[in-house]
Amino acid sequence: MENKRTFYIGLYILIFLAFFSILSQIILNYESDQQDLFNIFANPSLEHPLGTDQYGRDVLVRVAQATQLSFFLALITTVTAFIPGVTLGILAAYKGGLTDKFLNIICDILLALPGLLLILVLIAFSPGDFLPLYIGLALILWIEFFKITRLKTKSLLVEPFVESSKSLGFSFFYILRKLIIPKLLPMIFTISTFSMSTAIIAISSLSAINVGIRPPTAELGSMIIELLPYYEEEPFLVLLPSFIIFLIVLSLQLMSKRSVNA
Amino acid sequence: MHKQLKIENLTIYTKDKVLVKDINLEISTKKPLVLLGESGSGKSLVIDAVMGILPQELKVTGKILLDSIDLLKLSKKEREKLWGKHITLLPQEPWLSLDPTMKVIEQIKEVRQFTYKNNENQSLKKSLEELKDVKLEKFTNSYPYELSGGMCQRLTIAITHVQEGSLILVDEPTKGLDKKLCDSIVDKLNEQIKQNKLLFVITHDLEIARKIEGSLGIMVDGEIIEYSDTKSIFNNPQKEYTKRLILAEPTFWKIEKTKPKDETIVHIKNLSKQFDKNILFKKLSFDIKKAEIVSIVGESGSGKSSLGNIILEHLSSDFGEIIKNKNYSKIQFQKIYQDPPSAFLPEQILKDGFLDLLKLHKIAKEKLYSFLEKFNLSKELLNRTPSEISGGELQRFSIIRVLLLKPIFIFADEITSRLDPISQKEVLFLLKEIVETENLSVLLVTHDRTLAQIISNKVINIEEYK
Amino acid sequence: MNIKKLMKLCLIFSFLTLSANELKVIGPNEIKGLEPTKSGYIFSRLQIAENLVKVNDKGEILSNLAISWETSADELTWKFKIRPNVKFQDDTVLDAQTVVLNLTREEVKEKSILRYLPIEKIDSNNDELIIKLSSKVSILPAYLAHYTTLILSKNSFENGKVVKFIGTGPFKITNITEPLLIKADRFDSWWGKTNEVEKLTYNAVGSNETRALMIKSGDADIAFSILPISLKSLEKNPNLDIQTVKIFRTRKLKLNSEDEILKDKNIKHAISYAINRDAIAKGILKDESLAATQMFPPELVAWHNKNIEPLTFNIKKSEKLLKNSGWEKQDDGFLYKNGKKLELELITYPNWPELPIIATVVQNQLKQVGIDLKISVTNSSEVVRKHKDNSLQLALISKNFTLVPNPLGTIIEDYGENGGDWGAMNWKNGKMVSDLKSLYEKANLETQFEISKILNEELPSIPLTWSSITVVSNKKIKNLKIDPFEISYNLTDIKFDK
Amino acid sequence: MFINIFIKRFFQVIVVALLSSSIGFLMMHLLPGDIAMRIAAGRYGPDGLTAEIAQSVRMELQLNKPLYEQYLISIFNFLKLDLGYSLVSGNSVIQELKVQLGYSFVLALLAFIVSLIIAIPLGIFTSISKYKFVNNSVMLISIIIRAIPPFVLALILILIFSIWFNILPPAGFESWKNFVLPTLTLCLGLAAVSNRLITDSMNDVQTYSYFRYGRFKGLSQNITIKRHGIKNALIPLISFLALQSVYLIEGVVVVETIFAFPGIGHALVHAIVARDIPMIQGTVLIMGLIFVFINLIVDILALNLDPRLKEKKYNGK
Repeated sequence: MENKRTFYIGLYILIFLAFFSILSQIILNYESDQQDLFNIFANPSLEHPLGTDQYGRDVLVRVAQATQLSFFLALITTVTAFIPGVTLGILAAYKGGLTDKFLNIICDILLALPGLLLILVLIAFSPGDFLPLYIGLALILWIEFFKITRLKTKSLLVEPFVESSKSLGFSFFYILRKLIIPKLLPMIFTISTFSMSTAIIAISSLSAINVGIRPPTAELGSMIIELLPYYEEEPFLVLLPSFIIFLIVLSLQLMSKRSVNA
Repeated sequence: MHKQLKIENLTIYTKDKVLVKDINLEISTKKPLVLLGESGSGKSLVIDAVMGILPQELKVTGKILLDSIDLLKLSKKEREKLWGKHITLLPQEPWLSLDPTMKVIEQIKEVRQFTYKNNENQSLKKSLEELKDVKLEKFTNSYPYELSGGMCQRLTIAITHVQEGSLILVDEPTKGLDKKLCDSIVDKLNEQIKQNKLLFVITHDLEIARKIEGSLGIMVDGEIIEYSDTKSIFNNPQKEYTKRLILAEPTFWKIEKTKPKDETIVHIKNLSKQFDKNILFKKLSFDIKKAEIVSIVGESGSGKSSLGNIILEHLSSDFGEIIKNKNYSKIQFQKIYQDPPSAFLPEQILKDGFLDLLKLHKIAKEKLYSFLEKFNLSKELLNRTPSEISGGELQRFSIIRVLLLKPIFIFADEITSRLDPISQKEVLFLLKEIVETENLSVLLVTHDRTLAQIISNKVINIEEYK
Repeated sequence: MNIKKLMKLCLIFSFLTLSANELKVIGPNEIKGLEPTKSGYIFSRLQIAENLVKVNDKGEILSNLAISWETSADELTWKFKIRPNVKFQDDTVLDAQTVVLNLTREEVKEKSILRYLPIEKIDSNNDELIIKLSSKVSILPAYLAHYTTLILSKNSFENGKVVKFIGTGPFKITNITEPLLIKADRFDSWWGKTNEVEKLTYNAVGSNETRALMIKSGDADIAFSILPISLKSLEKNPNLDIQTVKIFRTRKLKLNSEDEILKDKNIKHAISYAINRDAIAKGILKDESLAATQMFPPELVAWHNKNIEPLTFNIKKSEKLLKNSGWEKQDDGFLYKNGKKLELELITYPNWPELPIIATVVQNQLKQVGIDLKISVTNSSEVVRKHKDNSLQLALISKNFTLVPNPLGTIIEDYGENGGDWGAMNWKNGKMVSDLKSLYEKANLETQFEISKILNEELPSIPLTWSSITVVSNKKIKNLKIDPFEISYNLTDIKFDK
Repeated sequence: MFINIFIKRFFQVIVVALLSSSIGFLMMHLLPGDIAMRIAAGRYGPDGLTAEIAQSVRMELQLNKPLYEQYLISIFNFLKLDLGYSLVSGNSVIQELKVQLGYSFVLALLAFIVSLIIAIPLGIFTSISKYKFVNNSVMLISIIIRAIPPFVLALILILIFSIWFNILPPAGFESWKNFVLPTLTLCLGLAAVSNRLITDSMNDVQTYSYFRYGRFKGLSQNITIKRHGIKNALIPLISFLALQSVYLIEGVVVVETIFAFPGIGHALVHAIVARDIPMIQGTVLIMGLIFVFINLIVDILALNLDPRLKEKKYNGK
């Protein structure tokens, strides 16, 4: 009961953010880095519903694009992580033996370093680019999908249903379709939401310490840092992107129903 | 010392359902009470009500009188004060009730030390005596995981004993334990009766009920349908259900053994299997003939199921050979499982699973329907999920499922151990009937030796092959 | 071990309150080691070590550790008389031999500013330093003001490397935590006049915001290099003084004059006309006077030529020039010639945070006239590499003309015969070469103005803005003088307001 | 079982060492651009960088040698535990790490301890307390703190304590006051997660048969919690502590950068920006080793707390 309610609260926040992000971009046809140096920190107007920033760029469009960027980058990394994670997890559980051992060793190797460290190391190859950030995140996130899928599939495979289906003549894909995938789905969803919130925090934190995505690309973390010097005159502009990160992460965590990444 | 526990008009109900309906029971010294019923019959609620640990959302009316005190009128705090000193609980599945991170001696010592506020030395001395009494003196510094199920049971009995409570509540004492241990448990319980304790046992085990002499209550769906002296119920049951229940004990079965044909279906020679260093069996040799029922008996974990799985090639053997009759295909060697719900998809209605099977093997629907009729199952049941029908019904469905494939051999792995005695009888009678009509061979795995002797042509005690 | 020390440190500092004459300075630069070639500018600014000569606001060379100098008749031999009775912070005495030891170290020879000079030999004679050249360099003393030629005690070196930083300056290092912290005490045996600052702390704080926060909260007394973005909120604070001083640094577009598109001089000028420098100066640098009309700012009096046509913003002219060169605007708003789009790649680097921003402004402005500019923000070394392998089109860079206090050194390096890593690329002008050559031998104002003129007409690189630095200090700090050459923080002039 | 733990962790140590050394070498040769020029830019800044100075760097660091030779040198040096010299400062990497490690260690340890001081009593309290309002508010606050990225939390704390109240410095590291905000940033995040976990774990334990049986034996609520609750609740927490070490290592990187705190995380970010490869190598190695070491301690702790593990085959995190 409780879980369901928090799930829907999370979902509604997310839908609201999506609408906000898409609509404001449709209505205001600016580019996020279109400057107007003679119109700095303009007050909200019809033209700029949330005013402009330190370079006369439209705040609403930048926030909307940054939201979209964070969200989609997080989504892509999560999808990139879960496809191999789940596939290999099922494979390791089903095949067992050497395949299982080999995949586990790869995981152990990746786990030997804390996640952010691995991402930072990859970023070192090309700071400020999307690609290392994306690869790094996906490389970290797939492990959890793999581990949990493998464990869960293993526990499902010993269920008498699997043995009986096989001896009744059904193929493995029947078992996969009927038993394993339906049982994995809610779990995959939970990890996915959690992964996404991890990814969003990582992306914005890295941008905030100047090794993530670089300005002028609108990114929530770097926007906060860029606007920080103006916290006195324009507190709203600093708070807005912070608040949006907070909302996204909050909504995802509410939906994931988990307290820790385990 | 309390002399009597009297339950009067006890009713337990939720907002929309009555769980225990107006029951009256009485226990006095020398006259213990056994409440016999299947799981879900409400017997656990009765014991919880006496203990005072019913969930808050349940409402209770009636009286539970310990001598003259009505327990139901006491506050939660006052009831908790009775625990350990006046009311003692012998928990079911004792291995779950022992703290896994605490040494044996500590778990018994703490009762004297904290409940009775004895000093540490006294507590230790008394605890060691009790442990010696149940022959656990060598395990004082062990952890629960190092004890067997029976040893855990003895430990909780010792813990019960250091508590000087006059009312002892015993919750399913044989659940999860080997039948062999049954007698020693009954002995321990009877000892308590001799010490003038009030003993209240709930169980689903007819044997326990028979051996603890006093009063016996038969509980079905929240009601006591029969309540009298133990002896008189067993000798002269009044209610139809009670009669069937007593007759469902294998000893009372009237059954003729099948007549095996000459054709050998499975030939096993010098078979050996071990897990790590644990030898399951070695040099095991026997044949299974057509239309023969062969039973494998032995303790749980002794390798009975492994043997069947080796025959079906779910497991590999270490040594020896298995020759299966070449006239039959692999799919004609089938298995029926111990826990029927686990062999079905929990959310799927039965019909869908059966349709998949019919489609896969191109079997006509009529065949399924004719089996249903034969097995006394209504077509309506097909529209339900496994959890919506009873265990006995579901086990019959699993038999139908394998019969559709025209099997020649069925490995029946403890197929009735999760069923109540009445269902057990029905399912096994059905199986025996099929063996004759379809000329099937059955390898029956069971821990119940009596049952094995009664139904099968050949009984193999796997313990003899260690 | 370390943790114990740290705990002790914490304890000690928790009981210490700032005494009146303690000064805490914060700046953006991290200490990247003890070698003057790497971090000399920090030690120079904090006045821990000193040079043979120093520079005043006007760029005039004054005596310092050398009290006087003279050249031989052929101007190939220079003699510097070393100041007597100067003590290093380890109580050794400064002499000419020590100076020779400093200037002839392998590291200094290879990596200091001296490597640009045609030095034959460095030697000493009694109290004189003798430098023999193979060709005339009129501005030699200016090179000796550079931070890579700081003079250290002979005890500073081990195997030719600096292992301890011991200078002659008014402050003596007591503790360095690389890369963030220097602590120094007043060196009471300094040869100069006494000063009020007793204890000095330098904290490297990389982020501008943090520097602003620290000066605002009173956690620091002086903050160097505060970016314009932070000024608005600092101006309101009554406890703070803000000084902005022009420095001799120009942000410019370095371009490849042989590039397929850019070899057309019209295009260079069209780009220059399309850039609204006032908008950049006002919008980003918050100071309109920084819009560059030519390469050198007016403060560089000897080089700023008032009589040349200034670089201005003029879309019409820009469009006309582009049209003249055959570029036609098409429906997508971009220019095409022979079906090819006018597309240029600009690289820049984030060491100066405003550069990527200005790059996007330039991108926006060039789009107005139909030029499609692609920006790539990379490492500063890419400018040099792409210069070297000739793959560069445009680079937005920030270039200091007064690394050597006399801009001539840098100008020769950047716009001389072969162009320079941070200057002209594939560009050569005969007049320029001969002018620079004559200036190298003898200074001449007219020739200097002519150079400015050539740079404006030929546009081997396109100047965008000049620069300034802003220093914010607590009101209790008085008499803080900002050195436009960024050689010294002039801490010895500071008075405390009590 | 101890041997199993050591073997597994030793394997990880080797992996970490190999990983960081190969990463360093790979980076040298996969990085776009010219390595010598990058190093020169890092050392001398854009103002001091020229092609010619880059050439002298190339000679100095022997970057002109053939690849395999450089690789052998790097592996050989690594085997000698010689982590080399920072390309930027020229100091020995071990020397630099020593100083930075001390700062980070104190910071992380403080954060860890303070977080437990907050979380344990709060967690146990919420699991026993019957005041729904208190429990819900604790939970709500935990959720909110968890949803704030550490760097935003850091900025919020700076705004509150350094600007509005002006009682704590926003950056630096010399006085104890400098430790307050970074510690707070790290420990709030940690405490928000662990207090929830402690509550859950305590709640779980209280539903277990052995806990209830403790009550039925006649032990009071408090004694049962003491004897059967806390130890058993701690077991799942132990492995969670290992996870927190990851959070700490990651948090340290972010927090140190924001607070200009001279620890190992700050060093790593700078090394990455400047592409100071030996420093990256060294930092990654040290952080990885610390991570493995923490896990080792956690394994041993868990083994001591939970006797059942001694029996089972040791398998996993």
